[in-house]
This record gives sequence, C-alpha cells and structure tokens, in this order.
Amino acid sequence: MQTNQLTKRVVLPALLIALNVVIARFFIIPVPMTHGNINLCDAGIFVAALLYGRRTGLIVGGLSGFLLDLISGYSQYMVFSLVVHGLEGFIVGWIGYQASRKIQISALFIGGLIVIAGYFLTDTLLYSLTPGLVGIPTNALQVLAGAVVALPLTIKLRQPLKL
Amino acid sequence: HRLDPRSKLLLSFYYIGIIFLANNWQTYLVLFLFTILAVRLSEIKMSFFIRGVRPLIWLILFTVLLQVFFTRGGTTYWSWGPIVLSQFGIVNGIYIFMRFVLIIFMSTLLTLTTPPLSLADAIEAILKPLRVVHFPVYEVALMLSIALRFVPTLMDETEKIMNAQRARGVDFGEGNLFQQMRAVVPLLIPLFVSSFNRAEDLATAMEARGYQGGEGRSKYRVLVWHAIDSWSVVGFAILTVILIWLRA
Amino acid sequence: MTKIIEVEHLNFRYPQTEGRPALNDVNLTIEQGEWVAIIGHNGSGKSTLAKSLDGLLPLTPDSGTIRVAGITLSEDNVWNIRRQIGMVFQNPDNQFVGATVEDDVAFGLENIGLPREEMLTRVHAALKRVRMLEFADREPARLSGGQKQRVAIAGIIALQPQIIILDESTSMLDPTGRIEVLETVRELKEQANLTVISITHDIDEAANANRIIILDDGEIKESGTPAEIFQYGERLIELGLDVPYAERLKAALRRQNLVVPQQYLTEEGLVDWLWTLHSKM
Amino acid sequence: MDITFKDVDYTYQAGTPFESQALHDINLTIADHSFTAIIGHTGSGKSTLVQHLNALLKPTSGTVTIGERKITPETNNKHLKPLRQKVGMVFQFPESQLFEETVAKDIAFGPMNFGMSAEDAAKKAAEMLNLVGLPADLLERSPFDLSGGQMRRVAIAGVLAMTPEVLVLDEPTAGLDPAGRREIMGMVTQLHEKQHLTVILITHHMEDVASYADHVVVMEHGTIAKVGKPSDVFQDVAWLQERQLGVPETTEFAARLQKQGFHFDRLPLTEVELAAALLPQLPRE
Repeated sequence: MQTNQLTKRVVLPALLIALNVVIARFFIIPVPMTHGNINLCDAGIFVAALLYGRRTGLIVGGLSGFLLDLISGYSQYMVFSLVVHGLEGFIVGWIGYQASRKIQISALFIGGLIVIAGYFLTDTLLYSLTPGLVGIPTNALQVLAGAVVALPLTIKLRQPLKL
Repeated sequence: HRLDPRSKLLLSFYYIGIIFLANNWQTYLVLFLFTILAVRLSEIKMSFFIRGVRPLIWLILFTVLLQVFFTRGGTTYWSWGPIVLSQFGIVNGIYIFMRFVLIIFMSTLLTLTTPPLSLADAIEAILKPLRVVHFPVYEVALMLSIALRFVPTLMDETEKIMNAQRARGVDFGEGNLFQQMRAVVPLLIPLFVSSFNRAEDLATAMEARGYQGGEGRSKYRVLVWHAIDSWSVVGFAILTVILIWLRA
Repeated sequence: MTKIIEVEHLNFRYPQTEGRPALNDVNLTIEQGEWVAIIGHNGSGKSTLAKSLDGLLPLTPDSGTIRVAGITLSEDNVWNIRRQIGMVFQNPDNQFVGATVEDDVAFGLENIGLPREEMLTRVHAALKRVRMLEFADREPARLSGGQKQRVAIAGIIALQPQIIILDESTSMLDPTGRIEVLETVRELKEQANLTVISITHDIDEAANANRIIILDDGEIKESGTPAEIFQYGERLIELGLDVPYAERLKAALRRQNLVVPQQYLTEEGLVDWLWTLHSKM
Repeated sequence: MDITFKDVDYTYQAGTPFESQALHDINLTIADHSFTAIIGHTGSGKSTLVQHLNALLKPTSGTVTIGERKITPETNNKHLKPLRQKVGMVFQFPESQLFEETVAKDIAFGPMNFGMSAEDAAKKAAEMLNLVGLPADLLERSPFDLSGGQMRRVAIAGVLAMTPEVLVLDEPTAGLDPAGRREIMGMVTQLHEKQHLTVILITHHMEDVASYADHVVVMEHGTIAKVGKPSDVFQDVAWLQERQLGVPETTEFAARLQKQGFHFDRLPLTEVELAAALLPQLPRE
C-alpha cells in the first residue's frame, strides 16, 4: 500500500522553508553600519541540509532565501539569494549529510564561504566593490552564528525527529 | 498594482539588468525619470520608498565617499595625501548613489505591490517551459504556497513557545551574541519538531484528499495577462532602446 | 440497506514496534447512511482503524480485507476509495493546504483534475453549505478552529464522497467550535445521506450516533446503541468517554438511597421520571 | 502573595496601524491561596490577562501588583526573573515547550535558569515527576518518546519544579480524553489543597469551575463582565447562555426542573448538591 513518502518530499521542505522565514524574521541581531542586521536563516538552512541531505538543503536554502528577500523588501537580491543559499544548502547537505562531526563542521565552513563569496559577488555586481567588501564581515558573522546554532541543534534533533 | 505578477517579476529582474546599461548622466536621468514614473503609477506614498533606503544609508554614504575621494581624473579640485576630490570622483559618486537608489526603489516597489502568494503562481507560470527537462515546476510552486500558508501559523507558535520558555527563565535578546545564540536552542528545537509533525499530518491530509503528485492536476487560480502588462513590456523595450542610444 | 464498509479480519502492526498489534482481527460492517461513533481510550487503535479504511497505512496483503462501497482496497484502487471517503483530522491547522479558504476547498478538486468552471461552482456551493462563503478569500490564520474545520468539511463535500470520517475533529476546538462543526455534519448527513464515522471522546458527539463501537487494545470489544453503551456509567471513563449527565445524577440520587431506574434515561427522560415521582407526593 | 490589577489596559502593537486593544479597564484582586477560574470566549482577553501575571506582558496603562512587585508600563524588562520564578505558567498544549534530550533535563531546565545547582535540580526533577504521577523510570527517557498525556505532565512538572507560589494554567486539559482530564484536574486540586498554591485556571469546562474554583472571572471583549463566587455567578443561567458561555450541567438541569415545578432556593452546581436539594421534594419509600 502507498505510504506518504512522495507527498512528504514536497511538504517537509515547504514547512522547513516556512520555519526558516519565521526564524529569520524573528531573530534579527542589529549590526551597525552595514546591511543593518544579521539573521538566523543560515542556521535553518544548515539544519535542513545536515539532517535531510542535499536535495532538501538545496530547496530549503534557495527558496527560503528567495522568499525572505521578497518579504523583507530586498527583492533586488531574490535571484542571487536563490542561487547562493541554494548552493549553500546543496553543498552542506552533500558533504555533511550522515557524515562525521568533523566533516559536518568542514561542510558548514564551506557553506559559509559560499555565502560570503556569493554576496560579495552580488554586491559588487549590483553596486560596486565597496559594498561587496563591507558585506564580508557581516555575512561572515551571520554564517558563523548560523553554524554555532545549527551544530547543537542537529545533535539534539535526531531523537525527536526519529532520524 | 494591477500588473500580472508574471510581468511584475520578470520586468523587475529585467530592470536590474538594464541598470547596467547606464553609464552617463543622460542614461541615469532617463532611468531616474522612468523609475519615478513607475513609482507614481503605483500610487504608493514616497515615504515608503525613502524608508527602504534608510537601513542602507550608512553603507551608501560610505561607498559614495570612497568613490568620491579615491577616484582620480578630470579636474582636481582639492587633494590631501592619497585623498583627492576630482571631477570624475564626484561624478562617479553621484552615479553610484543613483544606482543604489534606483535599485532600492524598484525592489521596494516589487515588494509592496506583490503579495507573496501571487509569486507562487507567477513562478509556476514562468518556469512552466522547464517541465520539458523534468524540472518539478508544480512541486516547487506548491512548496512555495504551502510555505507561505504556514508562515503565520509558525509565527504564532514561535511567539507561544518563546513565552513558555521566558516563563521558565530564558532571556531572549539579552546578553552577548553567544548568550543570545544559546537562548534560541530551547526555542528552535520545539519549532523544528513541530514543523516536522505538521508536515507528517499535512502529508496524510493531502493524500486523503487525493494528492498524488503534480501530474494530472488542474488549476483553480489563473493569471490573467491584461493589456496593461503588454504596454509595460513595450515601455521597458522603449526604455532599453533609449538607454542603448544614449550610452556613452 | 446497503453495506458501505466491510472490514474482515483486519490486522495491523506499525513497522518497528513490538508488543501488541495496533489492530487485532477487526471485523466491522457499516450500513449506508449510518452514523457510527468509535470510542476507546488513547492508544486503543481508533485512529489507526480510520486511517486503514482510507488506505493511509502501509497495509500488506495478509492484513485482511477492507471493502468500501463495494471496492476492495488494494494498491491499484486506493485512489478510487479515497474519493468515496472524506476525512477531517484532529488539528485544524495541519490539514489546511491552501493559502486561502477557497484555494483550500479547491485543493481536492485540483487533485482529480476537474475543469476550472466546474471547480468554481463546486467551491461556491460547498462553502455555502458550511456557511463560510463570506470567508472565501480569507487566510487560515484569521479563522477560528471551528471555522477551519468547516472549511475542511467544505473541501470534502466538494468532492461528493459517500462517507465522512471525523478523526477526533472536535477535540481541539472550544465548545462553540465543537457545536458549529457537529451541527454542520448533522445537516450534511441529512441532505446527502452520508455515512458518518466519528472517532471521539466527546459524549455529545457520541450521542449523535446510531451505533457506538468500543475499541480496546486494537480489538472491537462492544457495539451498541448510545442508550446501551451509556448505561456503563463510570466505566465509560476508562473507555475514553465522559459519563452522561443523567447517569451522573442517577448515581448521586442512588447514593442518597433513592431507587432509580436501571435502564439508560436521556435527560428528557430523567426530568419526566423525577416529575412523575414528585407528583406522587 | 496577592495579585492586584488596577485600571489595566493593554493594547497590542500600540502606536502602529495594527494596534488593537485587548484589555480594557481591568480591576481585579486574586487573593493568596485562592482558586480562580477565568472563563470567556476565544479572543475575550483571557490569555492576554494571564500573561500580565508574570510580566510576559506589561500593561499599556495601569498597574499590576504581584506580591511586593509593581508592574507598570515603565517597568524595565530586566530583573523580572524572581517574579517569573514565583508565578509558574502552564500554557495551552504545554508539551510543545519540551526540548531536552531527557525528561530529567527538561524538568531541571527551569530551576537551573533560576540559579539552582545541577544536583539540586536533578533531585527536584525526580520529585516533580513523582508529583505529576509518572514513574521514575521515565527520567532518562527522551520526552519525545512519551505519549501525549505523559508529555503534558512532564511539561507541567517542569513548571512546578521552579517551586512557584502561583500556578497559572491555560486550558490544561485541552485535547485530552476524559480520563486524562480527570487526572490533570485531580493533580491541580492536590497542589491547591496540599501545597497551598494559588491557582488561576483558564477553562471552557464549567464543570471544573463548579467543582474546584472558589472564584470565577467572566471575560468579555477584553473587559471583566462578571466576577464572584461560582455559586453566585452561575445563578444567572440566561445571562451566561446569552453569551454562549454555558453553565454547569447540573445548573442547567436544575433550571429545567425549576420550570417543571421543582423548587430550589439557589440553583445547585454539582449533581451531589442537586440530589440533596431534590430529596425533600421526592416521596420516600
């Protein structure tokens, strides 16, 4: 008899995207002088990618980045975020899914680099080199915060999510 | 406002593309006038657009100042060590300022006039051709629409769990960055668990209602392409031609 | 009377669980147009039974047979069976798919590929019947629990099924919402000769049924009319139901050494009995 | 510890276009060791009201006095911890606040936030698990492996572990079956009677109000519509039914008997009271 695995492949990423949007909108830590703030959306992407692998990482990363930018009024970044966060989720999931702790940490490191590099290129392309450079520390802080939150979460979530 | 979400989305992206065409004062002026026209047509108050610029104001000023003081060329008005106030510098500073403002205005316009939900429809329509290469267009659109439907639900839930943990002595938004991040763990775990449980329930409910994947489904929502959409496309085409003609 | 549901020797055990099976040799027949309430304490297998009828469990061929409207449930015709059955689940939020009320009602219709014109009329009609028409463009976040469950019901009747299963659909609602939903189901059942299966802990909901089935540890323990089952008094608590008020008052009077009738009385009946007694004074 | 509301107003998102007034002109005293029930429709302001009891919300005007502590609109958000420790809150569906790997750790989470040592908190956890009627071998289990009813009790244990003086419960029995409901309400009564906790209960079950509360507050559109002893408030059956709030089944049934011709000085609230009142009006064999 059919089980709902197929439907869940649509629904679970959808819920994780929603959660990510909520997390990013709720936990905003103001940082002076730059884009204004950092948020925790990378934590959600990391958790999705590490717990469910590259497919979910790609979808959750790309679409939550895309939606968040529209909702928060940064729609000039929408397409770029789709690519950058999608790639971030995909790579982290690819390297870190069901891997050892050490490998997961390096996955998050690479994922973080993708975000930093991605937004550096985006800002440089859209405006000029200066905003690109200014964004680097903010984005670094944001992915670092994301990684620091995501790691304990992935350990603690295994039991309740029955993974 | 009245535009079809498909044209709004595509034209906004296109706009960001043609901003790169601007490279002298004539082209920037044309783009500026065009943007102001678009803003006027949207009937949204100017203050909303100014508000969109405000969080970025320091970054903009910083960038502009760097451009102004570190660009050489043309007449030099003033200099002090490596810092130069030159004709090119001032012109470049104005251009970069214009670019920021134009992009932010257009992005604010898209955000304010596009309900996120219509976005899911627009994306489904725009990506439809990709079905040929087996890209799951319906699934992506469904994911977006389910995600949007659950954002308010999870917002409420976040608030509720936050209150429950505050009542148990957690301080949110206090202390240093590390303490703040520790405080979110008791909140994020229940949220992930709840999202997961909701996904289980929702998947079951959807199958009970006959969902068996994107194929063979019909659509309740339809997008209507009006004459105004066609006119907007024509407008953008004319703009492109003018820009190319005026380019230095 | 036509038999609309026939279950024979149904067995089921959740994968990766030990101990007792969730369903143990369940045999059950339900007539068309019947309202059957299934009660039992938590973990007695009620929801499992409901889900199995709709083909929502990974059943194996040796699990027994389920026939719905004459169709034997199998991998190939599970989707036909689901068209005959509409299910309303417990949590109103977790079954709302569409971003607005009308989108949600249309979801099931989209799944069967109904043409859009037909959808428009059916969505309209269904919303009207659950009195949610003026909420058609509302988002679920702005609705009460009872209203969300009514939208869920609209989504079901739009598909014109023969059977509605209420899987603890009122347990998360406040009293007003509970009344709203039960009234709606009662009306629809009358109009369309639906068969209703309601899984519940609510005594008022159970009282609506023609027949109550008691499930315990995955087995059907008893089956009878509400009047028969309600006589159990205090024992009903462990079966997951409250004690009906008339029974509670009878017990209190009995403790005052008054001789009370043994058989089940409705509240109406109890008033009459007390009045007759009073008149003899 | 008495709790007093004086001229309390509360407006959500004050100063924005979305502002909406949730509480208006609340004056209320909740006495130490009392058992107060709060009834009213969804959206009547019950939940907003109780969130003022431990300063999760601060009044937009007026004063809430909790024991020694005064909460005004100007109160600083810091240093509220002692207050939060004294007023324990059990929210609706409290099982959703569980997050730790083991039941023991989750129950110990609150006390440790309020400065209890890990050792003492572990002891407290064992004690509280027993208090909510769960076996000790659950301590090292994951809370997510338990049944729904067990999870709820673990969550309540986590609140009780902070040794509050006031216990606020927002529909603690929602979604439970009758047996589960009885057990939770039995536990709450025990806490009130044996540990002398002040209990504030939001509920839709008028039976519970009749059986347990000594005070009832009826909320309507963000204001207090009625306040008093249950036996007084429930006399006005028509007033309550007009508001679709309902009355205890006994009271409703007695009102019906009264129309038939039975006589009651006051409408009874429980079937025991009703039986006693009926007895003189029925022939003895």
